[in-house]
Amino acid sequence: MRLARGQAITGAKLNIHEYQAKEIFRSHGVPIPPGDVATTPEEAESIARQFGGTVVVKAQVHAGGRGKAGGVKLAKTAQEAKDVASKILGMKIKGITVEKVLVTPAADIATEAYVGIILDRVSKKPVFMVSPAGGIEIEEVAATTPEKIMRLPIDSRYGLRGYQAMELGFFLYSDVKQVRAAATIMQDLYHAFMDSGASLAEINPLVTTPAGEVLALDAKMVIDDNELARRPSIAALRDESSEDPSEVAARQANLTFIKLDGNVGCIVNGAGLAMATMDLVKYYGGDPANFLDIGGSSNPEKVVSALRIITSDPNVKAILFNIFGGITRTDDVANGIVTATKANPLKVPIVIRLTGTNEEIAVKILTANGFSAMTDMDEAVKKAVALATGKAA
Amino acid sequence: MRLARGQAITGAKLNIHEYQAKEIFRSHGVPIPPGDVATTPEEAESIARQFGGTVVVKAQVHAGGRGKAGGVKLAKTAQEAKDVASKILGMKIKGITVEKVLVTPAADIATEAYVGIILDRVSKKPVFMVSPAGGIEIEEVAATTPEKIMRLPIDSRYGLRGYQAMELGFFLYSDVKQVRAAATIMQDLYHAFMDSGASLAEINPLVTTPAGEVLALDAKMVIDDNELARRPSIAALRDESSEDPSEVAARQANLTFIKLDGNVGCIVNGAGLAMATMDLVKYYGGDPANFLDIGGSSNPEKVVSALRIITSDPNVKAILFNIFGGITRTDDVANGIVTATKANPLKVPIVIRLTGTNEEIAVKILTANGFSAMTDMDEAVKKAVALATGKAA
Amino acid sequence: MSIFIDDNTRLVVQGITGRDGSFHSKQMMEYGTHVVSGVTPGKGGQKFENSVPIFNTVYEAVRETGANTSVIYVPPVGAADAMMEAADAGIELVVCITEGVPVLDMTFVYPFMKEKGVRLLGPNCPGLISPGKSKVGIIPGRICTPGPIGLVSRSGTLTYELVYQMTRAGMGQTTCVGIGGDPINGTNFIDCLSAFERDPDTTAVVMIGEIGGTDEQEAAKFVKEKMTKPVVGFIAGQTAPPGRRMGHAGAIISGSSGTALEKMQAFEEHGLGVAERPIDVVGLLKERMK
Amino acid sequence: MSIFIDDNTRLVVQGITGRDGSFHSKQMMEYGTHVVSGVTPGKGGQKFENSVPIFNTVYEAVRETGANTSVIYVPPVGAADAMMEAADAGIELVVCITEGVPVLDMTFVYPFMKEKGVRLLGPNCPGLISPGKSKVGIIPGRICTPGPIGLVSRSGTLTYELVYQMTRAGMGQTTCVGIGGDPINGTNFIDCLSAFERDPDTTAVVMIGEIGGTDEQEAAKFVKEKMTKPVVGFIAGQTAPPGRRMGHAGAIISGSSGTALEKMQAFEEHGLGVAERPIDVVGLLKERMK
Repeated sequence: MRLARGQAITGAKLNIHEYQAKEIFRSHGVPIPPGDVATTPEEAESIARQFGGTVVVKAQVHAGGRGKAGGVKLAKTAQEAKDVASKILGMKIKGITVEKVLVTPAADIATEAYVGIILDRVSKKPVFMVSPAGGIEIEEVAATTPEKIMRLPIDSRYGLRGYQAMELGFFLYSDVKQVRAAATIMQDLYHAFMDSGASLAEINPLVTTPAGEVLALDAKMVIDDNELARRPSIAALRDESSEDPSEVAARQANLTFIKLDGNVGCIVNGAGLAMATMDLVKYYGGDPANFLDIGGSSNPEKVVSALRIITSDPNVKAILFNIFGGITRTDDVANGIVTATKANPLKVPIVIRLTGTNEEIAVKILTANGFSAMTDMDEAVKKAVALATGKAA
Repeated sequence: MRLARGQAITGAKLNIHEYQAKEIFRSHGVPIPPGDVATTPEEAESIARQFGGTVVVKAQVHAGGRGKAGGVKLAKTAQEAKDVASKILGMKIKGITVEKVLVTPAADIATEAYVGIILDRVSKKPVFMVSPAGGIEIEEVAATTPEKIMRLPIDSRYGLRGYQAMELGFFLYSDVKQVRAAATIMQDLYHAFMDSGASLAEINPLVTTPAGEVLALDAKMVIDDNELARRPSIAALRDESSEDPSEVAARQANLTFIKLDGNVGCIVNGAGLAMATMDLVKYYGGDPANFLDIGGSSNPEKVVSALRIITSDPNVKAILFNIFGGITRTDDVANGIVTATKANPLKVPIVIRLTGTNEEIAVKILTANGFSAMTDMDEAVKKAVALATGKAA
Repeated sequence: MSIFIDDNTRLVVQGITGRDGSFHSKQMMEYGTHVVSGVTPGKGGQKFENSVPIFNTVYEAVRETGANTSVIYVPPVGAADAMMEAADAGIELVVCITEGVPVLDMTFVYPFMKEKGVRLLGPNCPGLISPGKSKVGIIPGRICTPGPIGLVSRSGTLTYELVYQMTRAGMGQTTCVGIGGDPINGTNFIDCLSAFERDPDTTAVVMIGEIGGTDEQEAAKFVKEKMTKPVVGFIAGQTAPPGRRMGHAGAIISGSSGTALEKMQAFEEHGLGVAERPIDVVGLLKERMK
Repeated sequence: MSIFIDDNTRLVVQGITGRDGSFHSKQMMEYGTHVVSGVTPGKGGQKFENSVPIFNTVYEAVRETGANTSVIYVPPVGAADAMMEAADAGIELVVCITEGVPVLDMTFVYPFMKEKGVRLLGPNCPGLISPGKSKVGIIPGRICTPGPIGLVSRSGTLTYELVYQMTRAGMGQTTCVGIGGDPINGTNFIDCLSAFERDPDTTAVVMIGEIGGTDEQEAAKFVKEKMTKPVVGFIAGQTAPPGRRMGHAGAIISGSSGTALEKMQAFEEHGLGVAERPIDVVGLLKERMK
């Protein structure tokens, strides 16, 4: 069975925290045990005391494998909750510092299942993936026991139909009451997914209790960035403290930026050209320090912001501009370079390749300000790599 | 242009009052001036005093042509509102007594348009009908200036799309602000229509004020009876005081019944057979007193209720049963007849035709109780007409 | 021959354990219909009448029993889903008996069926019967007899009445189809007329209409333009008052449109036999089949 | 010859009075494209550049000016509606330039286009150009030159780069098509490849892919099975980290799927020329066109 996740439309969109996803799911009717967020061990203690009994303390970070990393712990008493929280708060999971924990009463668990919806590029539809083997990452189930996953594409014009929800329920349970409860949860989850503009919505695990209840114990949701303009309440869920500061700055400057670990800082217009530029850096023996697309409309300010972000990375040993002017006016880019470097003189060498719209003007501006400009992409990349690695081009 | 109304799926479903429809429209965002319902002239006076200024007093009845019938009046003062209300309350419009009036501030009107949605059987879709010639019945516009009506079928899988709402708006207005306001109202109305399980939703007139605002001054809504089971809040809007008591009784007994003015009471199983029976009564010179379908499952109680309803009509001079037993068991019908006539002996002659399931048992039951039974529909109808009209069969 | 159903029909009954579903399943089995499976969510694994396997979903029923036709006896609120489930599971002919399906639901079901290329009969219909071969739905088998007449109708008991009169007069049927009384249904007169026209065993057709809509008018045009076989028509509702729904959700005269008179005139105009009374159908058939 | 657009293309510009719409409308007009009308709700009756009539709706634009192709420069939130409006109005080819269209919107738009039988290019695409004939979108006209190569790409500026290198090397183009970087788009590689295969003037094709999805892999299979003309491929994103969206909404490696390596291997396997660097495309083309 093909694992839909490989085709899922997810990733660098808006991740929201478990407690936020739970709030959204709950508002759509999904049965979820109560819970509260703590930012200090003391808060965790007081929340645990309010609930009484055993609680679970869970790190709120945008990273899979929290459990394995020690970010999820049981606590039998309020004091224990405080101790556990003090260990989890501040720890790093996949490079991200834990700033918040969710404290929630521990549930008695009879079975654990997985329920998820992803946006699938092959079927061009939201696709349900459910598995009776829950509690572990679905990728693992897909790798080891793919027959335990049911995939069901949903035609959003008709919505999730009742019979489909029942089919999904029957894949998880045999008791018809639990099937019906699960079917209702599928509907609620689907509505949460659609109403939030999500590209992923996940309950893992969906548990049954010894008494036969069906409950969602965890919640995950990823939102399509393109939905945020029309969904301000969802956009407000963004937690910038859990993101890389340089990526936050880039977003605020309307740049598409992804930080990497290399030595050649790349500033390019267009996503495809940016990737091709990075690949060429690698081809010639360098390592790209980032993906950065200044986009189509190239006002000089964007270039200034881009340079500020790139130069703040101490790994960057050379900067490479690769601009193919179509909508982008190369003279705007040239002006941006001049402005930025006047305000903050560069400490690393810069290679500028530009061609296309207003190329002649751009070259004049650059030359007048002591920069040289190239027109060939291949040559420019070779030169930037040589400068970054200290080898002759 | 074909008038969609001729194909509209409307009629003997749940009609709700103007003030109820307005409440629904308002809850979906349609801009509607405030208003309150009065059942006495004094209440009308006090509502008018609260609003201040000129008000409109409008009869709340399920009948078109209220205005022409004198059911809608302006009142410049609270005292005048009281006087007007005392005239309208209790008046009969198309045979229905006015029990309630809606009192609402009078609006300054620059233009009047018509906006409606009907469920159309030909396109099998909800269809918008809009016209800049509002304030009069749309049938009249269709008859005289059909080019002033725009029809737009909506594929409910995709919903009313923004561009369609704009197209409708542009048919009504040229000022783009008013077009956008109207487009938003179309969206709100569409959602009200779909969310209520309506077969008709109408704003007539949709007005513009001299200041350029777009407002809905009247509201009408008809609900598909089949939706009521899953929409209890809509079902609760039914006002039985505004319906014929015999039809209310029939509905409570799960009978489909429509009162007419003839002399032959008809009790039939199946809608098509019931109509054919009525037609045959007419063909042989009688007049059907009603349409009555006892439906498929023929428990004796239904027959008892049917007989009670039919015999309460003083115009009925003969009763005709026409039962073709398929699912319907004819012995059940026979038992019902026996029970009902024992409790309330008939004052008019009865003709019983039955054939099909358990026919032999039915005939035995009837014969044992002094009734005779026929098997031929044509003969039975002839006989019933002869008995009702006093002519020999 | 016959239309839509025959000896190869393998039927799954949706709602087989309900009151109506179980009653009519037995009737169909007695008539000889191949009832291969039933569906009732939660009763998967059980058997109906100790012989017919029950499944939780239509998908399973199709996979396990090769059903190609489904008949639906579920409550109105679940009917839209039942129809779509059947189509989604690969059923070729879906017959929905359920009455009272919300019409707005049908604005989704109808295009779904078209997209899947599935024939839907109903909702709110009595189903169909190919006498001596198969019966799907609720038309009483004993009033029918094999023969050369095709019958298509918007009504239930009125169909029985006419079939009964035909059978008594010695005129058997290839297939009797009830297309249902709802305003939005899956199969219309023209669909059935063209199937009868193609069916070599059908030599004449009876069409039973009623007030509301313009399907009969369009069907009459079709008869004139595309059919070689004689067609006799009857319309119920000459005495129906305008604006009132006569039992069937679709049986309503709106404005001046959809009247019985209008439809009978269309029949006349396009050369169909027009029966004034139900009893006239037999005579007209005999006349036209000479 | 060319694919999708040519001298018969009659273009309506949706969002003609906006910043991007007006800029590119002028560019297209200068290039010689027949820009017959524009649409901006509320500006109906005005003229763009004193010559192109503006309408309130696409329906009017089609009716009044016979437009058969539309290009969309409206903001993301209105783009789904703009695409559907064009299709509904009878446009045959819809080119959506807009970037940032919510993907869920496309789950409605895509089947709508299929139902209407309308070709959609994009969203988030640079459009297409048939050098010397017509240009629809934003590909700079001066970097192209007529010739025998067809080009199809998921990217914008990378396309310009390659077209530029081809033009410099004297290899002109029949049509350059940007299918767009979004995960759900209207036209895919195979659609374009089969059009190029049918186009008598195209003798070789360049296909520019990137990470994410499996369209390139399927296209490679198509090339092997169905195409007679040589195809040279390039994939951007060899250095892209998994799980991050590389600018384009569709450019993301999920798990082990959608990598550049996987795609390049598929090209190799199915006999396509595989360019390691953009500059290699020209050499490979020359080699394969011998």
